[in-house]
Amino acid sequence: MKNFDIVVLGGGPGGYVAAIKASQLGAKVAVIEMDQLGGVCLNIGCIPTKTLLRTAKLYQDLLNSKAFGIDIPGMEHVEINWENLMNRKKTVVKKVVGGVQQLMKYNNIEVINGFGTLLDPHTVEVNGERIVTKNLILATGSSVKLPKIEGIEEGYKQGTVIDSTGAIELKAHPKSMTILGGGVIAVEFATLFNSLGTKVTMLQRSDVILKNLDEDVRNTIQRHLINEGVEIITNTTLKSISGQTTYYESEGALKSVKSDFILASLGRVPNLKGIENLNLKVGRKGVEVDSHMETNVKGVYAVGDMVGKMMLAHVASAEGIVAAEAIMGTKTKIDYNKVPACIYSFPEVGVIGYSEEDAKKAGFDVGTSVFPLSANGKAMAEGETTGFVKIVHDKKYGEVLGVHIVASHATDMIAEAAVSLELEGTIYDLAKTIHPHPTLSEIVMEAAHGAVDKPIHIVKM
Amino acid sequence: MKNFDIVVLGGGPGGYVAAIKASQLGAKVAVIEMDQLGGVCLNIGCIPTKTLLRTAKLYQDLLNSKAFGIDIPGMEHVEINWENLMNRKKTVVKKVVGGVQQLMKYNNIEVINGFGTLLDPHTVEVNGERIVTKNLILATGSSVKLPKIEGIEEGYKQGTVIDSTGAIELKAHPKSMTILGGGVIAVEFATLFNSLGTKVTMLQRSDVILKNLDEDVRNTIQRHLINEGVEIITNTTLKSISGQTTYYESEGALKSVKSDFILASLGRVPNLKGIENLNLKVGRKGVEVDSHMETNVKGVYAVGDMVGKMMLAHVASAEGIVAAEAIMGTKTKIDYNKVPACIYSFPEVGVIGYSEEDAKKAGFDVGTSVFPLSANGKAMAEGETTGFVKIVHDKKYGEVLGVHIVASHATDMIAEAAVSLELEGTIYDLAKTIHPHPTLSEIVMEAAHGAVDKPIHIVKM
Amino acid sequence: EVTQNQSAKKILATPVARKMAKDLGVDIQTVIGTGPQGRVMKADIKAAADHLETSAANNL
Ligand SMILES: Cc1cc2nc3c(=O)[nH]c(=O)nc-3n(C[C@H](O)[C@H](O)[C@H](O)COP(=O)(O)OP(=O)(O)OC[C@H]3O[C@@H](n4cnc5c(N)ncnc54)[C@H](O)[C@@H]3O)c2cc1C
Ligand SMILES: Cc1cc2nc3c(=O)[nH]c(=O)nc-3n(C[C@H](O)[C@H](O)[C@H](O)COP(=O)(O)OP(=O)(O)OC[C@H]3O[C@@H](n4cnc5c(N)ncnc54)[C@H](O)[C@@H]3O)c2cc1C
Repeated sequence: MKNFDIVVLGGGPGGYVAAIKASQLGAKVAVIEMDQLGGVCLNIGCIPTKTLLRTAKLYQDLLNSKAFGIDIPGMEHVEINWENLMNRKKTVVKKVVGGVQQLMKYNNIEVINGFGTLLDPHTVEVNGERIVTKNLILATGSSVKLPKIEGIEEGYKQGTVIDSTGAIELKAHPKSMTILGGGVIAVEFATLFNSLGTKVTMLQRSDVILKNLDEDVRNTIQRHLINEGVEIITNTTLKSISGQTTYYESEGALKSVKSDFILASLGRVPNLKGIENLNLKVGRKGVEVDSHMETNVKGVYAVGDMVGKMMLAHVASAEGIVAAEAIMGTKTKIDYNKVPACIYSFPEVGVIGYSEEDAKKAGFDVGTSVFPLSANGKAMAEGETTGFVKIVHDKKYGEVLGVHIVASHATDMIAEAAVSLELEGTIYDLAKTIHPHPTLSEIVMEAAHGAVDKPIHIVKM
Repeated sequence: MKNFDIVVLGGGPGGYVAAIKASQLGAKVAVIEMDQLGGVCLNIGCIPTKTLLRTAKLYQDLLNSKAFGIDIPGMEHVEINWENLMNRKKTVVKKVVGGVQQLMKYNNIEVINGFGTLLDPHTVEVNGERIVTKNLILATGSSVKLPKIEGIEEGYKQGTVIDSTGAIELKAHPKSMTILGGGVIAVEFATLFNSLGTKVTMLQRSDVILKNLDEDVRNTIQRHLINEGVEIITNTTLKSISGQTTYYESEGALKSVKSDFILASLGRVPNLKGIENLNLKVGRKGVEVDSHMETNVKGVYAVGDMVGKMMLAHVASAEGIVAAEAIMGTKTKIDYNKVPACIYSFPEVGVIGYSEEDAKKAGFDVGTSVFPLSANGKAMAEGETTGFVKIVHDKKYGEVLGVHIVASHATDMIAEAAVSLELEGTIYDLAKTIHPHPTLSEIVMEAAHGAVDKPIHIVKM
Repeated sequence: EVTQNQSAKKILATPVARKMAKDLGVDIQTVIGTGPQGRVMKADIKAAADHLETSAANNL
């Protein structure tokens, strides 16, 4: 019978990173994965979507290239080669997944392919064999939740209703798409397909998209998507789906929208199969854990989407490290107010920490400062001036509580804010930090100047 | 007679920012500018070059678009529309310069157009009029230095020899260009013209380009430029120029290279005209100042390229703020080890702080950690995997001493390092900072993990 | 009186921790940091200030 210090159930960014860290710290580790290493993120999430978005951005820039001094004579014949696009996506995914396989080998981690069932906190059954372990790290991830709407199951079977996995594996360039939902993933798919020339309609239950984000951010992105041609219908109630048609109620009337595909992007649920015997405490979001990721069962840790604190790959990985360190004797923890989150829309969004609303609710003496990208020289040179940065700070000591960036490189820019929050930096420090010219990141310094006193490069406040 | 608290001589990024800050602090300020507000940076430096580079990058991506799943049928007919490109550049420059004009108005700063001559530390003559001021901020900038090479003056008059200003104002798409020099500006122009399809040859005196940068950085950029088709000839001695031909000595033999244009990029000298009467102390690099930018003459401050500490726009602006604050009663200063510098090559370069060599020379117990972009998921998704981050740290406390990034977004990514250095962050802090996935900035976290112990996503070290 | 070797000690502390220490009258040199590499964080100053308060109360 095989024997390990730690068995990790699930090989996504939560599980495989936990396994590497544990192995680096000296543990004998196995990972059980029923599908592909890399989990949702590398196979059907972060990586393939960003690969497709790269092409969408290039295509958008290319259609606009005359403004940049490039002449493409046969512009009307420029088109997406769907097969090449899908092949590139496959190649990239294969490469990153291959990378994880190598990492497992390099770190002497045994990878067992199969569905793992927990018999007790120390025994896993996989492919009919029993494996014994001192500790467990569960990282089973999450799956798409299809809402209960009349006709949705049927549509899903027929292939007109798709989820995010279906959306990245379409056989051909879709002409039109209805997106149910208005969260981060919905916005990324709206960006992707709209930029590729698909007619996109978003149906949203509440009156705004991205409702968990800072108001200024969600308004900017919503306005921008609409300007770019996405139809966003808010305050709707989904009624039924029939073939390619979605029926919904809006302003008291029954309406409908027809499109090649209906993309359901209405949330995800934790994967809890195979771990039933452990009798773990499960809350509204997922498996409950303490600040070191330990569940109510001693020696059993859970990380990532199945815990559901923030359904993000870097959270899963960070939690995986915390769990591995806890088992190996170092107690660390995550401050979830210091975790960045991104949207790969055009322009991108990068946020971290408190929104203005939340900071007020939390009782801080809140100050805010906004600086627009339209006053930034690099943004003008790039021809991408939609966006801004908003810094939320505590007036008492000037501590930076939250940073919200909308800009073409926001997903890389937010790292500056992450370091600032990690080191409990103040607006004075951000203002004093010399930022290179000309860069988009100068807007952070300007907003910090504005928080302290006045920005340099602004005409009216 | 006009009377001011502060007269600023020169309206570049050093001067105009000093003027805004001084005015914000309550001073009555005038700026004297003989040419255009914005100086070199906005009119013929940072902004126009980055505008042209934006097109060059798009053109390069576009030529490579098949790999990204985009078919351009008439690819062989795709071409740069030089006139549109130049017009876009003009429009962008006009906009940013217009922005500075507005800023002057909004901040009640009087702009006087003309060449200013200092009669004494309190009297400036401009357009035949005398202006009186309590304090002076000199920000006259720098100009191109043409080296003494036989035939270069003649070539310059004829237009075959050009400087950076000539290079951004060419009438047509050049077929070939010889670049004399291997500094930052030379590398940016090599990137620009090579990407646009011009045959570029760089003649370099020493055995490397970018000789002030960390060794790993300059080697990567040099190798990459060569791979992209730039011919780099090192260890040369320039002999003479005749028409379109440059004669040089290399390996003991006289050789020559012929091209449409010869771009001289061999350094800049401080502008010291008009200030002769002040008898300022001038050193090897420019006007000498103390840490608050005050010259040897009380009440006379100097900032920017004319001081020559680091010939960068953001340094000029930061120095301008220091000078304005000093005059208005707050003594601040700049730590030049915490100033980022960028190269807008493809991939970009962003560096800050000590190089490995310099840190060792300075006596630190130096540790380094490198993480390659080729192991980063976002870089793979983008198809831009050339690059790395190198963190130089002091082993004693783990303090981050220098960060050197080569990556497509390095110029925005270096802000993270700037904040980290400003806050005296350690490798432990950088490793603990959760970076969003998938982003290029994750390489910083990985390298920090590597400095502390081991990176997660690396197979061999 | 501040002793020489104490003030020479290099303290890793966050900007907010420094401000808060000054504000609450906590001697940052005496605080053990719980941040990375022993960096003094604002929570450490808060704890130290609370401790000062309780010990002051106990002395009454
Ligand atoms: C379209 C899309 C785009 C996304 N984009 C981003 C993004 O840009 N950035 C970001 O941070 N996040 C993104 N996410 C979210 C991200 O993918 C998840 O947060 C992340 O994958 C969670 O990691 P995990 O390890 O917890 O779970 P998962 O990645 O779901 O991995 C769980 C693994 O466990 C395996 N497993 C489950 N049960 C068992 C069992 N009993 N036995 C064996 N194996 C089992 C599964 O096969 C799976 O491989 C995206 C998600 C989607 C759907
Ligand atoms: C091609 C090129 C690209 C560059 N790219 C970058 C970059 O990307 N990033 C970066 O940080 N730096 C860059 N630089 C450097 C940057 O432009 C300079 O560091 C910056 O402009 C210096 O600012 P300054 O205010 O000191 O001087 P300047 O910008 O040179 O301004 C001085 C001003 O003073 C005026 N003046 C001079 N004497 C008098 C007088 N007696 N009376 C009245 N007016 C006077 C001049 O007309 C001028 O407008 C680049 C430079 C070049 C040449």
